[in-house]
Amino acid sequence: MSVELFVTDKAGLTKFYEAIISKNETYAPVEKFGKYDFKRVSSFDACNPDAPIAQTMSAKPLFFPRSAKIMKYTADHSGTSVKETDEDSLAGKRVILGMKHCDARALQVLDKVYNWDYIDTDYQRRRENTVIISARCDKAETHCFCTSLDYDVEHSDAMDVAIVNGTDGKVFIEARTEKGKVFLKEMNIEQRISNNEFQVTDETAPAAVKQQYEAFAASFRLKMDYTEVNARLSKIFDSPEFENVSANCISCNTCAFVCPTCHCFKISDEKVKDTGVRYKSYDSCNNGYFTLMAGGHNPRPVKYRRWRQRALHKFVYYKERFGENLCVGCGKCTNSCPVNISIFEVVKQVSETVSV
Amino acid sequence: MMCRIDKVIQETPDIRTYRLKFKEEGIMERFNWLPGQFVEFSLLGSGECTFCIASSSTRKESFDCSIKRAGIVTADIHTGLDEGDEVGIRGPYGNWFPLEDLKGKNLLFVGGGIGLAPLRSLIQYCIDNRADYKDFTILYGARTSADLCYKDEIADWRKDPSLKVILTIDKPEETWKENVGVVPKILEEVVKPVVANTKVITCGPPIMIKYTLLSLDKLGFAPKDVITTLEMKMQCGLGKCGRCNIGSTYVCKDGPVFTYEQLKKLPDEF
Amino acid sequence: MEAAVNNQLVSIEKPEIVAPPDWEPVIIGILCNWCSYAGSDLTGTSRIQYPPNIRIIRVPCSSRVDPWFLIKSLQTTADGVLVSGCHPGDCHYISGNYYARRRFLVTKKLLNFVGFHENRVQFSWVSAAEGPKFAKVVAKVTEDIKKLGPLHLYKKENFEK
Amino acid sequence: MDYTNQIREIASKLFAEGKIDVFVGYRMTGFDENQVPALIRDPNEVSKLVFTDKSVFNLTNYLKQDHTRNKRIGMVVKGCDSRALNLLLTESQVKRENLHIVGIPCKGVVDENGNKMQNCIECIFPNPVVFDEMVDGTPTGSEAPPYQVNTDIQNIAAMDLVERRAYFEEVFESCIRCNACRHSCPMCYCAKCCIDQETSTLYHGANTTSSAFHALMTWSLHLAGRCVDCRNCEKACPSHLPLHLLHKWNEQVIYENFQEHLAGVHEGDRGAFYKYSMKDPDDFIM
Repeated sequence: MSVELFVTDKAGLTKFYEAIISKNETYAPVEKFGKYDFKRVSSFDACNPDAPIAQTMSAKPLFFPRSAKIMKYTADHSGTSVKETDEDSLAGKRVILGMKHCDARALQVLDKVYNWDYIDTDYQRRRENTVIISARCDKAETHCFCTSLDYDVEHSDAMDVAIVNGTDGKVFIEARTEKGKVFLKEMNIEQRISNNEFQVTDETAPAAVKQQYEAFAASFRLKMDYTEVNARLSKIFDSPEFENVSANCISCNTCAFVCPTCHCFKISDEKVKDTGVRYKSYDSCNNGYFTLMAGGHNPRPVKYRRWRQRALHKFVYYKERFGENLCVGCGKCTNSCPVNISIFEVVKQVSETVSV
Repeated sequence: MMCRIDKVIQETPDIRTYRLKFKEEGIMERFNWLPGQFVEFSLLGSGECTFCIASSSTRKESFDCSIKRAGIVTADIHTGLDEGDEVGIRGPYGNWFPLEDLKGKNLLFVGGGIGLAPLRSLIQYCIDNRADYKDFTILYGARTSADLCYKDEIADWRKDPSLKVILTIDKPEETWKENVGVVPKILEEVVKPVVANTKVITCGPPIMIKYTLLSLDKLGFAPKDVITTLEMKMQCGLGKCGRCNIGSTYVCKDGPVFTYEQLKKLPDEF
Repeated sequence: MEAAVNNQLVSIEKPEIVAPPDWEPVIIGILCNWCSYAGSDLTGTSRIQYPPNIRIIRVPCSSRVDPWFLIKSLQTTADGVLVSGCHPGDCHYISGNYYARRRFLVTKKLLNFVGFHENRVQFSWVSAAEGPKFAKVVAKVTEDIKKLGPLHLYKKENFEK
Repeated sequence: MDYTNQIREIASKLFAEGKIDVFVGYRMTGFDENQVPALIRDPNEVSKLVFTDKSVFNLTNYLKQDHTRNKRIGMVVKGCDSRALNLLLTESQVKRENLHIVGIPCKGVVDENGNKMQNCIECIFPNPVVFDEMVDGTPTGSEAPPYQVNTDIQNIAAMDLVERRAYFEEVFESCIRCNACRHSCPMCYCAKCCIDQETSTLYHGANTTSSAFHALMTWSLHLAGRCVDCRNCEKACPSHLPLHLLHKWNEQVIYENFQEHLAGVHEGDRGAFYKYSMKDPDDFIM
């Protein structure tokens, strides 16, 4: 894959962001109650593209809304009429700023489940219409472990345009996909170069980008050998250790709601008088009644079984089925967990109880 | 797709069979299913629910779904839907019984309660293709005699000398003249099936399936000759919502029909 | 406290919401079976007129009214809620309305705290003999709610046709 | 405030005497300065227990979990936790004889940034109201300071109606309906929450602003007169919503109107909505 690499400085980047926001339907992290969530922004000052992972919600709701209307109906004396609906603006082209690479990677993982068998067209359309601009982190946060997993963080093409902070205030801008290249053209990259806001890079640039990555990779506190852990976990279904690691869990479901890759949902009907809406909203496998059937049978009646499903679905089942690890190592669940259960620690602790 | 309810049959106090026809002409001809598959009922204002198709595609003028009153949607279906009403249908989803594998074999059907519904689809199919299959034995149990469904149809089956129908109820009743006891017990003590060249198809409440599989093991059936349909909470039926995951298997896509051999490989979560 | 701008009714809590010209408030009336429901019956049999905006729900006792019911009414269709029960001391179940009284106060204050006018939810004691009082209460509540304008509690995002 | 050694001693003593099956305390996360709840079943693991001013989470939440039901439990409680425990005892959720309560004369816990939590600054029950033994041996601590009106509440109450509605609309809009607040609340022990009853016509499961309004308001009203201000909900909220505003407001209304009622202070004292007085205000009723 050919790469287009440009270099600019902080001021040039800010101008670039401002131009993006003024020309496109842009979503970026906006602060509310000390937490950043991706919202539509109209000015650069309102958002913070460098929001830390720990304080930022996932951008997943922009593709898979927390509650999507899948159908509307009216039923009155004249009869019943059903309307397929999704009044989210699906048509327009959108740009997302400030998405971290783990968050972007999560979408690539989700593509697999949304595109097997039945293809979710709404999701598909949102994916196609979106340009992701992502800044690579400079330093790992407390619960990050993306480099320990099965994907290439350095050359990830999950984002369309990658931004890398070099040394001496240099900022590298790199188009990683065709969509990204087209987008940079649309943003008049050539004119910016002639204005001297951007420069074409010389041959030292790739080395500088690599250097930044190495410094970033060295800053991780959490490291594990993914292949080994995956191999161990796939034999561990009956391990009593799950009961120990899940003892602390209070089944609050936060982890699933903030997770960028959790994709389980529930379908519920809401009605008022003679109109109603059918919603598809997030659900969590940590819920006691997630698998409870109407007859009263529940395949996963106790907490450790639900925990096991969550951990193994992330690290084993999805890999078996779709060839990717469902966890992307962003650490959002651990950050949000009221009792600080770390999925990294859990997986590591459990996997250490068996030998390969 | 909207369906019109052609007929409602009250099978037992809490089970009703709905006979459905598509509202629009022509869909029925294109609506092809095989025994074992299921559809999603969609009731506006209440939600969606999966039900297996209880009739065979060989009798194609309409199709049946038997619904037991258990949860929210089913309660609304029972109270709200009557002959002439309309209901939304998606499907058919899931896999089906391995019809080719069954050819030329003796068939033993073991059903409990509402679990006869998917079997009924297969039984009808096999009756309509009688030449392809050898002996039939149907073992059907329920809690009480009132809970036995498809009573009329069972009477029809009994008239056919090539079908052996054995009924059982869990607890003795005064007027009941047939077997008394839970299905696995009757299976071992009364039916005493021939193992050779026989395939077993079983469906029922989870606890019944569990013990039936054990007694079939005891009787010497090979796991690959035992076929069952699983129940699991499902919402989308499309392999997205993640509810029916058992390990890396999606029951709604890879199931609901599994052989005992396949089940043994799955994590113990059903 | 006139909530009208240019002769158009606007929501008092959210001035950007303007009522359509033919707007009539929807009021949910939750009445206790033993006093207020009988009282409303008496109003009807005595042929006393009262505004038709009220939709009546009968409950066994005013203490059966979970604050949830009020919240849910406001969330879905209602612009206001009236809860009515027996006079203190007259409860069919001895003390139900005393318990209810506590809940009503807290509910009313909390709704006010999160930005709803306190007249959105109203309470009254109406006995089975007070037919005229019931008519007066309903008239007052309807008038109050009309002044407050439409509630429009996030309804737009939910159920627009 | 560091009672690590005393708690370890008490826990090993309890295990040695065979009085408990599980000891619920705190341990270090193992990677930073924060602490997580620890459910100790093995007497050899007692050395993991710690207690400092970072021991924030209200442990009484674990009394409603399946794996602690009907077990004999030793538990560390601070002042606010003990009020929750008191209410759970009153509401027959736990058996007193199954509990061995270790009281902490609490001087306030700190948040992630090391600042004293707001509810600890305003705390009026730093000492446990129910306990079997105090960690430092004292029977009870200093006199409680008088009830204070929360400053956040004052700020909100000073706004006008339109501003308040706008403020809370933002709160409800930011809610993602994960229900972590409810699950982390020690007082929410219903096997299935009423607002999750899909059979109910009042059910609203989708995540919209109005459903968040419905869920949070109902939740806070069901907790009115029972909330002990431990702020587990706020700590659990992934959107960092100021949930304490709703609870503190209710607490204040109840305190002012219903004979200075505070939840769980006295043994056998039920929530404010489970009792009544002839003197309750009546003037708002027509």
